[in-house]
Parts: sequence; structure tokens; C-alpha cells
Amino acid sequence: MTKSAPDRKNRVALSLRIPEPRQRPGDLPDFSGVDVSKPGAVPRPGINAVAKDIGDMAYKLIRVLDNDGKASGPWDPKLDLESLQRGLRHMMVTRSYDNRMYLAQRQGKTSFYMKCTGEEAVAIAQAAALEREDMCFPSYRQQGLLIARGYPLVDMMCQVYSNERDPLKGRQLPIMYSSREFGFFSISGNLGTQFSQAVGWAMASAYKGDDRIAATWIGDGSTAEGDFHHALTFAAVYRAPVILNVVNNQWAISSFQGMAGGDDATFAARGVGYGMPGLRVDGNDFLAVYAVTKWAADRARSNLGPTLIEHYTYRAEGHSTSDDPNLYRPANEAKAWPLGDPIERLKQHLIALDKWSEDKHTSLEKEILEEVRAAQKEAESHGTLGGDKMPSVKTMFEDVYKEMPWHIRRQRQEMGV
Amino acid sequence: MTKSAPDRKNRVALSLRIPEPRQRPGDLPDFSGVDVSKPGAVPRPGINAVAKDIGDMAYKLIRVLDNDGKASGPWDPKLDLESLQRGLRHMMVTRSYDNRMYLAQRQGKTSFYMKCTGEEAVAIAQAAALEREDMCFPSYRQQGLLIARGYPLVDMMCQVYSNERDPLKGRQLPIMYSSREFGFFSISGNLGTQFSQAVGWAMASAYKGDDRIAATWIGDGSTAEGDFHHALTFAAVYRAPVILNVVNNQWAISSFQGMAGGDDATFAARGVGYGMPGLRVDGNDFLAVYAVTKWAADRARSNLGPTLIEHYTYRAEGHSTSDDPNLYRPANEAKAWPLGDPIERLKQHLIALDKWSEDKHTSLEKEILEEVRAAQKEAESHGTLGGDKMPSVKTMFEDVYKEMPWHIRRQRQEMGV
Amino acid sequence: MAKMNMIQALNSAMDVMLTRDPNVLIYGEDVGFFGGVFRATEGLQKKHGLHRCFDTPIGESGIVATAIGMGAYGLRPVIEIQFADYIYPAYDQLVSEAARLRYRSAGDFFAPLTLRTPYGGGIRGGQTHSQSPEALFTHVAGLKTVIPSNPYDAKGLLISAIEDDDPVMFFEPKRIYNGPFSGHHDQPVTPWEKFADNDVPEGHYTVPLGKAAIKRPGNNVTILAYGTMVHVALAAVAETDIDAEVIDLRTLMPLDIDTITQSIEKTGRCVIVHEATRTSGYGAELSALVQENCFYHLEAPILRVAGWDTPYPHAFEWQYFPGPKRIIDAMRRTMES
Amino acid sequence: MAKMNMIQALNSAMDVMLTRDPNVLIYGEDVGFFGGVFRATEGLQKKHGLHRCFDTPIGESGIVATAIGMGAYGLRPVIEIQFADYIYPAYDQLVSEAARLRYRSAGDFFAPLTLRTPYGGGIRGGQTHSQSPEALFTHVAGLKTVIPSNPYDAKGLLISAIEDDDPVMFFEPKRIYNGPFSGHHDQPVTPWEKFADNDVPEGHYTVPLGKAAIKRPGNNVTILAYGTMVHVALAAVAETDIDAEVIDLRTLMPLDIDTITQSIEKTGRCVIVHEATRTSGYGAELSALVQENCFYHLEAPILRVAGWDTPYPHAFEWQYFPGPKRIIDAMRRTMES
Ligand SMILES: Cc1ncc(C[n+]2csc(CCOP(=O)(O)OP(=O)(O)O)c2C)c(N)n1
Ligand SMILES: Cc1ncc(C[n+]2csc(CCOP(=O)(O)OP(=O)(O)O)c2C)c(N)n1
Ligand SMILES: [Mg+2]
Ligand SMILES: [Mg+2]
Repeated sequence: MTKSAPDRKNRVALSLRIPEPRQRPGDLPDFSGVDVSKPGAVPRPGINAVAKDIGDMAYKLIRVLDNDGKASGPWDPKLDLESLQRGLRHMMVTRSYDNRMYLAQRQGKTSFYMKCTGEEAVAIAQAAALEREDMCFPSYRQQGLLIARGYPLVDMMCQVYSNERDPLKGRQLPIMYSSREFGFFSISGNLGTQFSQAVGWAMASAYKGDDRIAATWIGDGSTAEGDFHHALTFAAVYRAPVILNVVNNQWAISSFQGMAGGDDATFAARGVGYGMPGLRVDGNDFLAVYAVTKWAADRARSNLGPTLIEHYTYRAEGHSTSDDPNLYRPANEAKAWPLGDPIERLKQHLIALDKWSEDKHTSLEKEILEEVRAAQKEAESHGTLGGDKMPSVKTMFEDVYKEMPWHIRRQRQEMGV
Repeated sequence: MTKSAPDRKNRVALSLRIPEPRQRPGDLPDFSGVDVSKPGAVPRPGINAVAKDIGDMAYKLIRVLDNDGKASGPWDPKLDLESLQRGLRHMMVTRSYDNRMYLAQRQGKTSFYMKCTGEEAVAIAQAAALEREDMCFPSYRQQGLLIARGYPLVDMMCQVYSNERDPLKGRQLPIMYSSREFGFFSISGNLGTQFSQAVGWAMASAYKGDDRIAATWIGDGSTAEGDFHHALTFAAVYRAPVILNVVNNQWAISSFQGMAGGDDATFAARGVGYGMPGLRVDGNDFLAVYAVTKWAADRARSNLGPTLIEHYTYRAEGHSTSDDPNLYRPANEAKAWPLGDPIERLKQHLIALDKWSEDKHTSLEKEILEEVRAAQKEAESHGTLGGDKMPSVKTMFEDVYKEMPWHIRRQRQEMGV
Repeated sequence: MAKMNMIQALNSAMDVMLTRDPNVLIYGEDVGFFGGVFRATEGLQKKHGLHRCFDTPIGESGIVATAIGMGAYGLRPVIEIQFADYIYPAYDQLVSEAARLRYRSAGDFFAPLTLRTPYGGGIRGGQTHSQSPEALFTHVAGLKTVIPSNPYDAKGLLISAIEDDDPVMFFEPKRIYNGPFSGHHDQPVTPWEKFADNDVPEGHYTVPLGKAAIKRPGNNVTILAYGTMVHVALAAVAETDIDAEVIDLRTLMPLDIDTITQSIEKTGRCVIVHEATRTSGYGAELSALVQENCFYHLEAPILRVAGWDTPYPHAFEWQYFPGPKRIIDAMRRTMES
Repeated sequence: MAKMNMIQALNSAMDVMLTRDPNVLIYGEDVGFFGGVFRATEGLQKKHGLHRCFDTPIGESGIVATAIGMGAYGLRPVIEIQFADYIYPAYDQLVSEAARLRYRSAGDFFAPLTLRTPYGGGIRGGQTHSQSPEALFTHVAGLKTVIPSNPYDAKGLLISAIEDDDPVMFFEPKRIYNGPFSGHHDQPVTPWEKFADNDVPEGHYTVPLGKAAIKRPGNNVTILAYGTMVHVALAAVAETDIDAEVIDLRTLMPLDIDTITQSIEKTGRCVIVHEATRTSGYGAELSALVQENCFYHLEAPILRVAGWDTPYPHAFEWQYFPGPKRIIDAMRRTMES
């Protein structure tokens, strides 16, 4: 059916472009294409700016902290010391927690785990910039939100262990937390679905004349799902008070961000095409993430509608415990990432402010490790996956519906529980 | 659960924006917001322009013909007389065909019909700008493509009548044509699906080193479907040789284009956000549509990838025979549409060129009417919906699979055919 | 009490709920100013305000997703999908999200949404305006599925659905919006308004989910049906002298198994009727359940009368539709066994 | 001939088809350089080139839609959906498009795509990496549904699917990728490579679609199963002294009805086993069909052993999984009737 091109016409043959990352295992990491523009260089428009007029911001990178830990420019949020120290602590707790749980999985205490190493600033700085009552619709890499909001580590761990104290009764894969009380929507295994749900929550808040806003997170790879489009469309149309965050950590399992169209246009640029501001921020810069989030939140609270924020960061470790990134990317890419490590950078900032030191940092690290260890001990006293201490088997049949219908009741009886 | 805002904080109450058209039945039409910028004013970039660099074109309106029928500017395709006359004829046949089939539905000869009145330039000028071998993935308002490519009117009518000669064997709703031979993909009742399918066809063509490209059409309202997003994402990522057309005719049944987010940003702007040029064209300007399509086609053929074209036009009649637009929009909006009627405008152009006259036009109109009537007579000799002349009932069970499985065979036997 | 057709009854249910509960809101494609392509929401925007009943972008997945988010906030959204054939783009949000939310969050969040959608054939809609996809939802644990067959039930069931804290798929048999349909397409339809016993209360009332109705008691064979097919079955029975019991399921999930088993224990015979394609249709589940629960009472094979396993063809609507003739044939066959 | 596990057999099928037919190409999330999260496409990009086996954006609907477009062009795309649980975003393109295309265009266009996807539980995947959604596709006229249970069939059926001109849903039971699973999760699994009779030809061969296989002949009860559950059923049978006939359906649509009816006419008893939730699962259709075709041969109710009507819970995987004990119980019950 298909005649080959030269037979038919005097035209060039078409060819299919398959995007490829510039480096693969064995190659040297090379981030020469990454924007490391001068911190402080990008202007800060008023929150009532029209998307189209600030369209170029979608291609820039908002940065506050420089390599020496100095803050500068119009986006410097000028946070007080306490906030900075709290942020640092929360990021460190998150990392420490991740390390312990990763280990626990390796020790066979649970089936699966996912870290957010290198991306801690996103959840922690954003939690700080949001109000406690604002509602979060996260993906699986924003465990930092729970930590920042003071959700008990023990309960997080019990979820990971699917043990007798698991708030989700052993029903969910580890890390798929849920807490209405902490404004943290139930995480789905199906990528992207939360993005448009968050818009619905924000619409509801506006419908009720409430003053709470919603925020949601999606990975670079997951932006290709239809939910991303629906979120942007509905948010723009109803001017929903929502912050739409794309966490561009460069990878989606083994696929680099160019496979989601990140090389053809930034993810922030998508927003502009729907009529909302698209901002791009150095995702490893605690201050910049905070400031940009605050800007978007103010906008939403002023009935000016949604903002899309692209957090430019790097997934420093494997996708999950089921993944070995050395099979598809250079071994030491994380170290070469030019935007550094968010904890390191905030630490440097505090040191530059003369409010912190390497020693203090090391002892805080130890203190946190103890805290996390103690929590882990307590959590494990309630059991680990597949052990003796499980939720009651009966609960397997509950909550499918509000009231149990006869057919599920019969199945429970058949099971003898 | 929801505290009302004033109870809790010192903040403004949020409110939900529900977009509304500026006029409703009873109001006077008012198109003062419509861009009727000077024809010839928008520059024509090279086909290898980078999307981002020509991002502002997504907010302009490419026009060639002015109110007096004069062509000007860098987008003037300088078509030869024969092409102009052919275009005029095809648009007139399309309109005449639509009128007859609409009437036939009203006479009970079929169940349903949809016109493209006022939008004829889109399909006809684009068919002229594409090669005959290029593949079209239309929505239901591009019947003009078939007409321009010489598909027999009689066969179109037989499809509308679901009669014994219906090429689709009575299986599809009227107007859901399909013709592989004429490069016209089977129309789906499910909005939007063709958009991403077209990208797949284009990828296949590129994969094979072929030189044929694909084009696809979607309505303003339907851009809200996920398929739109998948089309843009996949087309950008694989740099597929495809032209993505949004026919913004202002309405989606009773919903105005603002309900699809057309007021927050143009539909053309969506393309830029994904990294492809987004052009906005006066969809009632045959020459402008032709020129823009040619530009996009040249781009695709040069392995430069996809282009999004927004055709700015107006749905001059009801959505379909099931619709009464007077229930939701001012009665005489179509007449007030400032970009006029595509047939009128091309006629004026030919008259301005001194190659045409009102008399010639009238007699051509008559000639076409005769042609269409003759075709209708022939089509009706093969039956109309629900009459005696139907495809064989047996065919109802065929083509579900390539070979009929036992269970469908048994059902056919049960039916006694 | 008033005479209402099904559209009016549904409209009244929504009107009542908008009035009673400020957390109820209605949205979908063309449902706002225009009042919906079948006019079920006519006048609601005007009466209750722009924010209570409004249009949406044409993105079914976005419609369902935002309804889930609204439910998490505490609202009770009632959404319309213009035709059941257009639910599929929203399938992931329904199956992976609305249905699973309560379970996966251990009751922390749930999705009290009601999804209304016209379904079924018989209006010359061709293959994408005629489908009956209910079985694609009954397989999904966490969803309820409701299908009314008359104005009274339509209103009472819709109010129950809106008040229900679980996600409810509410399928409206569009062929009987205006009046019951015998399956004889060449005969005129008597509008609902003309039926003496068609009294619909104007205020609030409910028909409980999960309860079937015996539309015609009988002793010889049980006919299980829902939606349009209830009337086709009744018409078919009236054309025979077989003393059939006709059960209108009304709710497919949860199913009223007791009413079904009691009937079959009495009749010993069962014919299942639906318009959806036969293979893996809801009739399969009904057949399996009847067989499991009433095996020793069965005197003949359970028969299914259903849409053929093909798309719904435009020209052959009436050859496709499982009309009275096919139902009578099945009744005869089961009586002869 | 070679010893292959299922992954290797599937990989070999794709390798053979890429070599034989330039119109075959493979794509999906992470299938290119990396070779897929279950490694089924490992090495194919390296061997056949970047354009023959490549990654995609994470948009299942886009993956299916582009495959439909490629099919219209004349290619034969083989696409991978990373987990069956993630098919739902593509449901509209599968149901409304791939399945209907041939019919609605009167054969003018069709969709010769093969959709491969790992399905089923038993790997601690929790509710979104364990589902068995096959019944959501068997209801859709126009789709074929295939589920292999061993390396030989996996390769032969996959080649048949790729060569088939209809869209084929090819569900891969991920629990048995490495070796057959008895259902006793506390016992080690013997890898496929260790089985003396596991001989997979290295070249091209086919196992026809639509033909079941009798895995164990028997006289007293027929067990219908597919995928992982074939092995669980065989293990269950081995633990009883009931002379059961175990049938591996291999293709659910079109179904090999003759093999089934012949067996039941012999045994008079039937137990249906699947991992999917019970209500409206494929077992319902099997039960209805067996009952319709073999009513007068049945000596006991047809029983279904299936996943509970709940999501697949992470912690209670083995309480959820329909293991040997539940199959044996059902066999006993049917024998006692
Ligand atoms: C609908 C759906 N498709 C595919 C998957 C499998 N999957 C899980 S995570 C993942 C990669 C996501 O990458 P990204 O969005 O960039 O997030 P990140 O992991 O980098 O945070 C994939 C493909 C899924 N969970 N859901
Ligand atoms: C998936 C889906 N949802 C809804 C519909 C019902 N529907 C048919 S046409 C239409 C409006 C489409 O408007 P637009 O895309 O602007 O195209 P136009 O009719 O203006 O050409 C709607 C909502 C459908 N056919 N398919
Ligand atoms: Mg990522
Ligand atoms: Mg339109």
C-alpha cells in the first residue's frame, strides 16, 4: 500500500524523530544545556499580570540562592530565621525518613518504597508557603508535605509497613498516604488523576465562598496524561484557585523528560498556552520555590485564578526500590547536576547568614536520625508487612461501599471472617 | 466541614467564575471583541521558525482578503485563476449539498444531518493546499474535503440515507463518511479521537520514509478532550508530519468557545506551549487558509514537525438538525459575524480581479443545484432511511471481526438471515 | 402530585435537591443556560443561579475528576454525561478514582457524586448514541448502578442517588423519556402524562437503591429486565398467554437478589432481557447468580435476550433491538423445555 | 528449541516478528533503551534500531490512538501498557475506536494492533498493579482477548496476535513470568527453565487464537481457567482425588465453546476460576454459556471461584487471591451436590 518516497515524488523522505537523552550509561554526565542563569536576574511581575504578557517567564529560571548561599533579587522572600531553620529541618527529616524506609524495604520489611531525594525543597518550601488549611493533591514524591505539616512519622511508617496501625488498613501500596485531617489527598497509583481532581476541590472552595486554595503536583513524565490537560482547561475556564505544580526531575522511570516533550517547550510554557501564568523555578532553591509558591497562592486567593509552576530539579536516586537507574543513565549524574542539592544549598545559606555551621548541621542530622529511628522502632512494634500484626482480615471487605452490600457480606462469610 | 470564610480569616471570599457569552437570545449581536485587523499585516516567517520565537502569531489573525475582495500581504498565495475558481465551485457545491441534505432530513428521508455553512473555506482551501495523497482525519464538519477530492456526491448521499448503496452498509449515522481511497478517515461519533490517531498515521509515514503527511481537524469545543493533548504531545515529541487544525466556529452545540478556554488564550496558543508553531487564521478567507496550510505542509514535509492552526470562523447555522440555536444565542449572529462569508468573499475577490460577475455566480449556483439534485435523484433511487432498499440485514453481523466468530454466526442464525 | 414525563421527573428531582442542599450542584456539557440536549436541566440555572447548574468544557474525564475533587471538599455534585457512549474518556477517573477512593483512603475520602447519562437505543442514534454500557460498571467494585424505568422511580431513585455517599452511575433510558415503549416501533407511544397511575409527588421522596419492583406478578416464568426493556417485556408478556412475572431490577448494583430468587423459586424459569450486547453483559451476571442461587428450582435453561454482539447499526436499529418477538420466542422456548 | 521463561518467550515472539515484517514496530512506556519494566523488550531496540522499539510519553490513550493511526497507514504496531491497571485512560480509544473501526468503515479501515500488558496479582503490587480487567474487554464487540499460561503458548499466541488483523488485548499473567505458580505463596517457584517439557522453538510458529487447551483430562468436574489460575487449578486438583478436567481457555474472545461443552457434557460439573473480581467478571459469561449450552448435562450448580468484590489489598494479597484452598472447596461442593 505504501509506495516508498523516491518512487513517487521528488521530495525528501520523511523521518521519525525519537528523542534520546544526550547521555547513557558509560557516558560522562553533561548538563551543559541546563539553565544556570544568575540568581536574582528574573523580574517579579505583579500577581495580576496577564499570562500572555509574562509568557517569557516560562522559559526563564527563577533563582534566588547563588552557589555561595547568598540570596538576591526580587524573588527573595526574605524569610525569617525560624522559617529557614524549620525548612532545613523538614527537608532533613524527609531525607532521613526516606533513607530509613528504603533500608527497611531492602531488609524485607515491606514490598516497595520511593524516595524524593534531591527534590525535598519542592514539598517542604511549598508547604511553608501554603496555609495549613489549603488542600494538597500530591503525587507520590511529596511525602515532605506530610512531614512539614506535622503528620506523625510513626503513622507514615505504619502505612509503609501495612501493619496493624496502618491508617489505611493495609490496603494501599507503601507511600500511598492519605490524610483528610492534614489536607493531604489520598495518593493514587494511577498517574495524573489528582491534577484535575485538585481543580475540582478548588472550584468547590470558590463555589462556597471559602478562602482555602488547592495545590497539586505531577511529575514531568505524567504531564502527558489527559488529566494534565483537563486540569489546565478546567482551571483556566473556571479560574479555579489552584496551584498546578509540575515537578520536572528530568526522569520518568527510564524515560528522560524530552520524552514528555520537555525539550520542545518547557512544561511551564504549557500553562501560558491555556491562559495561565507559567513560572519556572530552580526546584532545588528553597527560597525561590517558596517565593514562587507564595506568588501563585496570592494570585489564587485574589480570585485571579490558577498558576502553573515548573520545578526544575533532578531525581537523584532510582525511581523506586524496583528500579536501577544505572541501566539507563550515567552512574553519577546526580552529583553533576548543576543546581546542586536543596539541603546543601539552604545549609550554605544559613551558614552565609552566620546562623548555622557544619557542626550544628551534623548534630542536627544525628538528632533527626535518632528521632526517625525511634519512630521506626515504635512503628515496627506494630508489625511489618506480612508479619503477625496486621489489620483485621475483616477490614478487607469494608469501605468498598459505605454500607456493605449482601454480595460482599456473603464473600466475607465465605472467607470465614 | 467547611467553615465559611469570614469566620476564619481576614481574607476575601473566593468566587467561581462561570464564563458566559456576552449575548444571549434577545440581545443584539456584538462582535466588537473580534480581531478584524488589517489584511496583510501579519508577517510570514520562514517555515523553519522556532515555535517560541513566533509565539506572538498565536494571538494575531492572518488575513489576506480585505472587505473589497483585494488580496495583500506576505501570506497572499497568489493562486492561479483556475485554482480560485475551483475553490469557489467546491465551496458552492458543499453549501448546496448541505442545503439539500438538510432538507432531505426535514422531509424524513433520514434521521440526522449536519451542515458546515459558513465554514466551507476550511475544508476546501485546505484540500487544495494538501496533496491528494495526504491523509485526512476529519471531524464531522469537513465534508468539503470529500467534495474537493472528487468523491461522488451520490455516494455521500447514499451514506446519509443508509440505503442499499451506502458504502458503510447502513452502519453509521449520516455524515460519518469513510473512504480510504480518498484519504478520508472514518469519522467517529466520539469527539476528538481522530486528532491523536492522525499523529499516529503521520508517525507511520515518517517511520516508512514516505513523503505523505497527515492533517486533522477538531472543533473548538472538542479541544477540551484528552485526545487533543495527546495529539499535541505525541506530535511534538516525535516531530510528526501532521497539521493539527482547530476549527474555532465559536460554538459547541450551545456552549460558546469561552467554555473551552478560548477567551483565556487562543487555541493557537496551546500549540506554542507544546513547542510547535500556533497560527491563527481568518477561517473565512480562502486565500489565508490556503497559505497557512501550505506553510504548515511545507514544514511537515521538511521534517520540521507539526503545526497547530486555529481557523477563526463562525458556525452560521444550528449544530445539527437536532438543534435550535435560537434557544441560546441571538437570532441573527451569523449575519453580524464580521469576517463574513467565505463564498461571498472569494466571489468578491474574483470579481475584483475582473474574472467573475454576479451573473456568472448565479448561473454557476443554478448549475450546481442541478448537479446536486441529479445526484440526489440517483441516490434516492437506491432508497432512503427505513425504506425498502436497505443493505442486506446479513451485513449487520459482518465486519465486527475480520472473520465471523461462532457466537456472532449463531446470532445471525437466530435472526434467520 | 403531578403528571410528569421522565425528563420532568428528573428535572424535579434535581430542583428539589438544589433547593434542599446548598452542597448540591449540577454541571455537564450544555446543561446550563440551554438546559441539556434532552432538556433535563431546563430552567435550573435560571431558578437556582449560574453557580448551581452550569456548562463545562467537553472533557468527560475532567467533569468526573472535578466532581471527585468537589466530593472531597464536601459537595455533592450531580454531573451529566451527554450520552452514555461518551463515558469512556472518563473511565479511568470512574474506575480508578471514584470507585476506589473510599477503600484506598480507609474512609477518609469518598466520592458522593451522581453521574446521570442517557443510554440505550431506539432513537435512530446510530452506534455512538445508543449504547448500554452498564456492565462495564457493574464489574467495578465501589460503583453503584441504577436504571429507572418510569417517572416515579426516576425521581425517587435520582434523589436517593444524590443523597447517597457512594458514587452512583445513573443510566436514563432515553427511549422512554416521553412515554413507555412497547418495542413495536411502528406503533405510537403514549406519553407518560396520559397514564392515570403516573403520579409523581412534587416534593422530596425517595425510592431506595437496591430494591427491585415486581411489575407483573406471575407463576410460570420470571423475566428480569430494567430500563426500556421492562416495558418491552411487559408488552411481550401481554401478547402471550404465559403467566410471566416481570421484575424491574431498578438497581443493578447492589442487586436485590432476594426478590429475584423468590420469584425463580416460584416459577422455575428465567428469561433475562437487556439491550446491551450479550457477551459479558449484565445478563451474564444475572444468569450466573440465578443458576448459583436457584439451581435446584430451575426447570429450563435460563435464557438471555440481548443486543447482538455488534455495534448498534443505524439502519438496522429494529433488527438489532431485542424486541417483543425475541422475548416471546425465548419465553416459548423456556416453557417448552 | 530452547528453554525460555515467559518473558524470554514474549521477547522472542517480538524479535521474530520485527525480523520478518518491517511493518511491525513496538512502543510503550520505558520499552525502548531500558527494555520495559518487566524487561520483555530487552535488547530489541539495540538489535532492530531506535525506530523499531521505542519509548513513549506517559499517555496510554495517546499510545493506543497513535497505534490506530499507524494501523490505518498499514503498520502492525505492538504496544505495551506498563500494567493492565493503566489501560483505563485508553479505554475510549480501545472501545470506541480500535474495536469499532472495521465495522463502522465497512472494512475500509481496521486496527491490527496488539496491546500487550502484564496483569494479575500475586506480586505484592497493591491495588493498582494487580488488576485483572479482562471482562471489561470481552464485553466489547470487535476486540479479541488472549491470555497465555506458559512460555510456548505465550510466544505462539503473541505471534498470532501480531499477525491478526483485529485488535488484540494480550494480557500477560505477570505472576508466572518466571515460573508456574501453585497458589501456595509460601512455596518456592520452580523457574520455567527447569521444566523438561518447556521447549520453545526459536523461530516462527503460531498457536491459533480461539483454541483452548485441555491441560489435564478428567471425568468428574471441568475446571475452566486461564493465565495464572491454570496452574493454581492444576495444583488444587493434584491435592484432591477428584478426577478433574482442567481447561486452559487461552483465548477469551473468541472463545473455544466446543472444547468447553464437550468437557461438560462428559463431566456434568463445572468450576470456573479467575482472579478478577467476581461480579460481572468473565466467569459470569462462562457460567451463562455453560448453563445455556449444557443445561441438561449439569448435575450440580456451576461454581465461580474468583477475586472478592473489593480492590486488591496490599496486605491481604493472599487472603484475596483465589488460591488452591478455595478451588478445592468449590470442587468438593460441586461433587457433593
Ligand atoms: C496511568 C499510569 N501509567 C503508568 C504508570 C507507571 N508509572 C509509575 S511512575 C511512572 C513514571 C512517572 O514519572 P514522572 O511523572 O516524571 O514522576 P517521577 O517518578 O519522576 O516523580 C510510570 C510510567 C502509572 N503508575 N500510571
Ligand atoms: C466524547 C464526546 N462527548 C460529547 C459528545 C456530544 N457532542 C457532539 S458534537 C458536540 C459539540 C462539539 O463542538 P465543537 O468541537 O466546537 O465542534 P462543532 O460542532 O462546532 O464543529 C458535543 C458536545 C460527543 N459526540 N463525544
Ligand atoms: Mg519525573
Ligand atoms: Mg465549534
